[in-house]
Amino acid sequence: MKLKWAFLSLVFTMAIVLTGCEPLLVLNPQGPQAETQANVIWISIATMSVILIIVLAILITVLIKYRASKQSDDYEPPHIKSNPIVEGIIIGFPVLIIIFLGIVSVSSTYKVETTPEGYEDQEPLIIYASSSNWKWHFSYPEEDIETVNYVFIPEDRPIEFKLYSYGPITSFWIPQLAGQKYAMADMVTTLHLAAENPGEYMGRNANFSGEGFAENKFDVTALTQKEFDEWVEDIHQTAEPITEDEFNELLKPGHLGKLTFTGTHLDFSPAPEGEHAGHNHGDASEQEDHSEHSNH
Amino acid sequence: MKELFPMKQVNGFIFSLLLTVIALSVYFLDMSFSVAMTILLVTAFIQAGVQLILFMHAGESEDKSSIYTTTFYAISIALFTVFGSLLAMIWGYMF
Amino acid sequence: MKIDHSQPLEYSTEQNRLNILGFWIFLGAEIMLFATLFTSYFVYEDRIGSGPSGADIFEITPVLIETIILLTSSFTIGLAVHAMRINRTKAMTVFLGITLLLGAAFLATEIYEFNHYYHVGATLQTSGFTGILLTTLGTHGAHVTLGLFWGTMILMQIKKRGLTPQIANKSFIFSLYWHFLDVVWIFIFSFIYLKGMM
Amino acid sequence: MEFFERFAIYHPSPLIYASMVAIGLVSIAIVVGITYFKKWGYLWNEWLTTVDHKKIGIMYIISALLMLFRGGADAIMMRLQTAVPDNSFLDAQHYNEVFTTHGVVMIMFMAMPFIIGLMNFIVPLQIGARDVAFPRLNAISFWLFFFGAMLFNVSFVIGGSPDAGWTNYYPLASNEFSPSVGVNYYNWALQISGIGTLMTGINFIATILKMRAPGMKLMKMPMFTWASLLTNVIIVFAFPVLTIALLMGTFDRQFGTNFFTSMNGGMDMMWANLFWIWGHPEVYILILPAFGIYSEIISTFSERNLYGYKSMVWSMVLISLFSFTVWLHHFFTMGQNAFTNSIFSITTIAIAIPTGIKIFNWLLTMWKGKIRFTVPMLYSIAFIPLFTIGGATGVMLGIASADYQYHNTMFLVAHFHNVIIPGVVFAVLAGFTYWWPKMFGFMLNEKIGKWAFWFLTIGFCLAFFPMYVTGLDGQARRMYTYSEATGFGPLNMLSFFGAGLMAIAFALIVYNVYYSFRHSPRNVGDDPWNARSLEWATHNPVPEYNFAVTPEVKSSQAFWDQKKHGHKLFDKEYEEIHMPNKSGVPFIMGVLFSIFGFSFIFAIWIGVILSAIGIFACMIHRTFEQVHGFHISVKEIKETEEKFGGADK
Repeated sequence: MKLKWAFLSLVFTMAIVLTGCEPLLVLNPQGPQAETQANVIWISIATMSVILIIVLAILITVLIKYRASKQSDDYEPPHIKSNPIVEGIIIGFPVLIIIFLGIVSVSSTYKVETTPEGYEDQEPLIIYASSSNWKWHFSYPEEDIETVNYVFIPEDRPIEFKLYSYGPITSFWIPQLAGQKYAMADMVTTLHLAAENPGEYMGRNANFSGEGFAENKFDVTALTQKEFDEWVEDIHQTAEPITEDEFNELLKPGHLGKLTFTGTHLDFSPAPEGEHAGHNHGDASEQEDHSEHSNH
Repeated sequence: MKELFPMKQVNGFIFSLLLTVIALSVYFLDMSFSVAMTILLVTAFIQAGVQLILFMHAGESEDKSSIYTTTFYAISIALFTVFGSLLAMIWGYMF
Repeated sequence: MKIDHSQPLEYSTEQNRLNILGFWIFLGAEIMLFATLFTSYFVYEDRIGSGPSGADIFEITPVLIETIILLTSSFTIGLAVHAMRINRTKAMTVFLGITLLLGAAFLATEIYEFNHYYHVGATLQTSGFTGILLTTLGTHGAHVTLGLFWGTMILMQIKKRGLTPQIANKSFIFSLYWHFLDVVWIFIFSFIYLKGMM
Repeated sequence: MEFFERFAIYHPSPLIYASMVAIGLVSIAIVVGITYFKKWGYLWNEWLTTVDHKKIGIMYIISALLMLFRGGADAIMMRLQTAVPDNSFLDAQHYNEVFTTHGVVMIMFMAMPFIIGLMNFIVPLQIGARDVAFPRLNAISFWLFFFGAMLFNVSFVIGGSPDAGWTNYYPLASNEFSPSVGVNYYNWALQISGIGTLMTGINFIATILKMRAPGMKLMKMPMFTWASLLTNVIIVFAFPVLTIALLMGTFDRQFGTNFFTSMNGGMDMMWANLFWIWGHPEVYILILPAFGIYSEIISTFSERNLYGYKSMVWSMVLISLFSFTVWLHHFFTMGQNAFTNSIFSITTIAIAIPTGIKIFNWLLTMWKGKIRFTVPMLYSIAFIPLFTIGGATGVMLGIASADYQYHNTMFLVAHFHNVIIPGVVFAVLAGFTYWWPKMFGFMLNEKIGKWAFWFLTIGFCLAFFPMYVTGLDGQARRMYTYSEATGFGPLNMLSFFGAGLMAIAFALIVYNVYYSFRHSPRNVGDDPWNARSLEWATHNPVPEYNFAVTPEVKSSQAFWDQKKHGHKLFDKEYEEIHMPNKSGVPFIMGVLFSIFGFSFIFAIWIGVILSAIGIFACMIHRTFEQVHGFHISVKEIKETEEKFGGADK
């Protein structure tokens, strides 16, 4: 038995050493949304550890104290009726913890679903991110450029990713900047985030979408506003404009490297929002004309 | 012949026809959506109750508590499913 | 088999009482089955794509006929159970027969209605809305069809063996089933047709 | 030729051909073996036509164990493939098929039938009944499940396996993105076995509500019976949702409707919605009976009454209701507003309250007890901390904002295995060991059992705890490979190692059955564990009629009362016992259903029509059939009882 415990603890130390070298992506946030989430994760780990420790403490005490081998042969365990005070504690304790975590959950959920805190006064940069098997297309309507499989964003500015998909449901995820949001074929979802430091971040599709799913990744680079403007300028001078034929070519299943274009595909293949939405639950303003449903 | 048509059943039948006529008023009369839905909800559930208790004899056997519990469970879960799904699929995107 | 004579025939044996309770539980499952269909219907109601909407295709006349037929058949099956309880086998078979005839009339009207939908371009494939409409109506219709076969089997058994506790039990359970289909229809009538037409 | 082409595997590989050959050889070996030993008659008379709840229970358990090895092989393949970065043992398509079938097989054809098998065997004994309420229906349920499972496994050899994940999200599962017949298999295998499960649900609710021994009030039922009752309530209300969802999926794939498409008003999200309205209660269908099993075992081996009986029952009632109100947490990231997510977040974490109460009650049951470390008890003890971890991470996942980070990652995979393996797998293995003497009249070897337990527990920790870490480090689930730069390699290797230990544990369990069958003493008596509830008041193995005399019960620990408080359980004279007839019709219906499903999958309409006619013919046969069962005479009962050394009346 001792051997087994020794083995177990060895393995756990190993695991901790192996992973301890660098912080885990999710717990190493680089933007306010991911930071809120990392904080919530730490709070919940701490709370849950308390429960786990209590349960373990009681369990170990009980196992040590009331082992049959420790007791006399004629010991007959008593019949114990439930005690209202004890019952109150074992009901009240989980209730309190859940109330606490409920508050944490609701407040943080509202927080990550709006413009990041401290950035409310800035105009957000809107980027349309659409997935196709198995690529990501990023369209900057304001800058009038489009990239494939990589995205540059300015730091310290709120970003709104407008997500949708040309195919299966995908999930847009940049662990260090914000949690996921689904991209679907007939509606647009919005992901709010901001990057606080310049740097390169991993982004990927997290929702299984078929054969090429594992490689369905993209790079995110946060630049200063100045560098970002220069980059946009640069593209306008060097890149080719995107055409409808070319875009349809890009949509075909497969993997592509990083590509850059001027113009966006939104002009000829608009995002499924507003009048192009398939889901009739797009905007509240759309309510009156239920019957106007277009397809794409 | 008369014993074949007990008052309880005949009255129940007439009552359910009456409820149908009331429900039909939402088609023939002009009224707001919420009033109409209220009428439909009330008449439909009363109608279901009439069938359940009067015609289906839900409360006559020794198992009536089991039967009522089952029905109650089913209806509450059904309502949660209907409204939860509407929340998840439609209303959850509207505001 | 112990027969308890203080109870109506359909409750008279332990197995009979079990069957009735079991069937009630099955009806609980059926409530969820139709609740799922209604859930889907409400979600798809406005998702008509390029196809017609409910207001475009629903017609009040066949719907009213179906409703009245089904309500009446629910009444007659109730009378059949009543006749069974006062030991009027003949009357019971007559009421059961009328119920089945009304059920057949209902089905005929529904087939007419489906035919109409087909002709105005509302098929299973047209849109999310027409798909779920026809699936919901079709599921109810399939239940009625099954009920017709089941009722016929019971009629044949009564002819062959008379009202034994087993057959009385089956008839009673059939009546529960038939009333339940009526309840479902009331909800279809109110929340699919009337809501769609107003 | 064209007709046969559709049966070809969509995406063949040497691995699949090898397995096909293996499957063929094993099937031939089985047929030849049965013929050689002249066991066809025995098989038909004693097993295929039986309506005895005990035999049906055993058949469920055997099928579940077979499926455990099928799903386990899938699991090992997955862990092997991801053990090192850029591995090429499986390609993407195969990996996708493997994790899809792993999920479906483990949930639908392993965990649930194992649970239902134990329920079948134990519940009628625990309430002192002769059989379930509808024995014939019970047989139909089993055969529908069995042939549903077989149909699913056929996909491996004919036509190709489903590859859209066990959640089968549309539009990925639509014809456009999953063109093989795999998803059709998924639809029909689940549909057929689902109908069987639904009927089991109805059957057991009726049984538990109506067939309890005299004196056994609802609040005096053993905890496993309570758990089973509530589980079946969930089954009855959850499975119709799956029926409709699968029907809509079938229509989409085979009749071109637009339910889950992206055009003409279709809505891909609706599949996720319907799937999880069923899928979340399904999780509780698995875990509630497990809670019941642990309650029985912990109480027995602590030699204490179960602490807080009432709060145990009420917490399960609450769980059964709550389980229907939380499904949206499976798609928090689908873009609903914060208000909607908040509601479902609160309902989700609220389920932790009744579950927490139960954990404390089990701990308090051991308090002042006299704890014996038998194999079932070891599983139960390991369950408590491991399940607490699983539950705790469940609460963490239930917090919507944080879920955006955990969603679809290995963290989630770690969580649900952390709940299902210590929760359900440990429970069924504990129950299997605990009730084994009840089924076969001898004990499983404790020493081998303990080795298996340690391998399983340590293997489990090694296999799944690293996933929490890689999940937080950005490893998405269902990735068939990853690059070395991600740094996931070492931890995934550790997982593979853990999975290997678990495989050894399952091999040991099988060896234990073999070893005990050969070497265990047969004179274990009627009460080898010093147990408490009513099922131990009859003999080991249980005679056909369960109890020679209907017991009279005073509390949830009826047998304990008899042993310690001198309460007379069997205070009546022998009477003739009425038993149901056996029937081959359920088996035939199962076969017909599988033909129906198979034909539908390949759109062979003539097969669909003929098998449907056959199914109706079976039903018509049933309604005209007059069966009165048979009677076991007092003389026969006396003989049987004497063989067991006299009834303790």
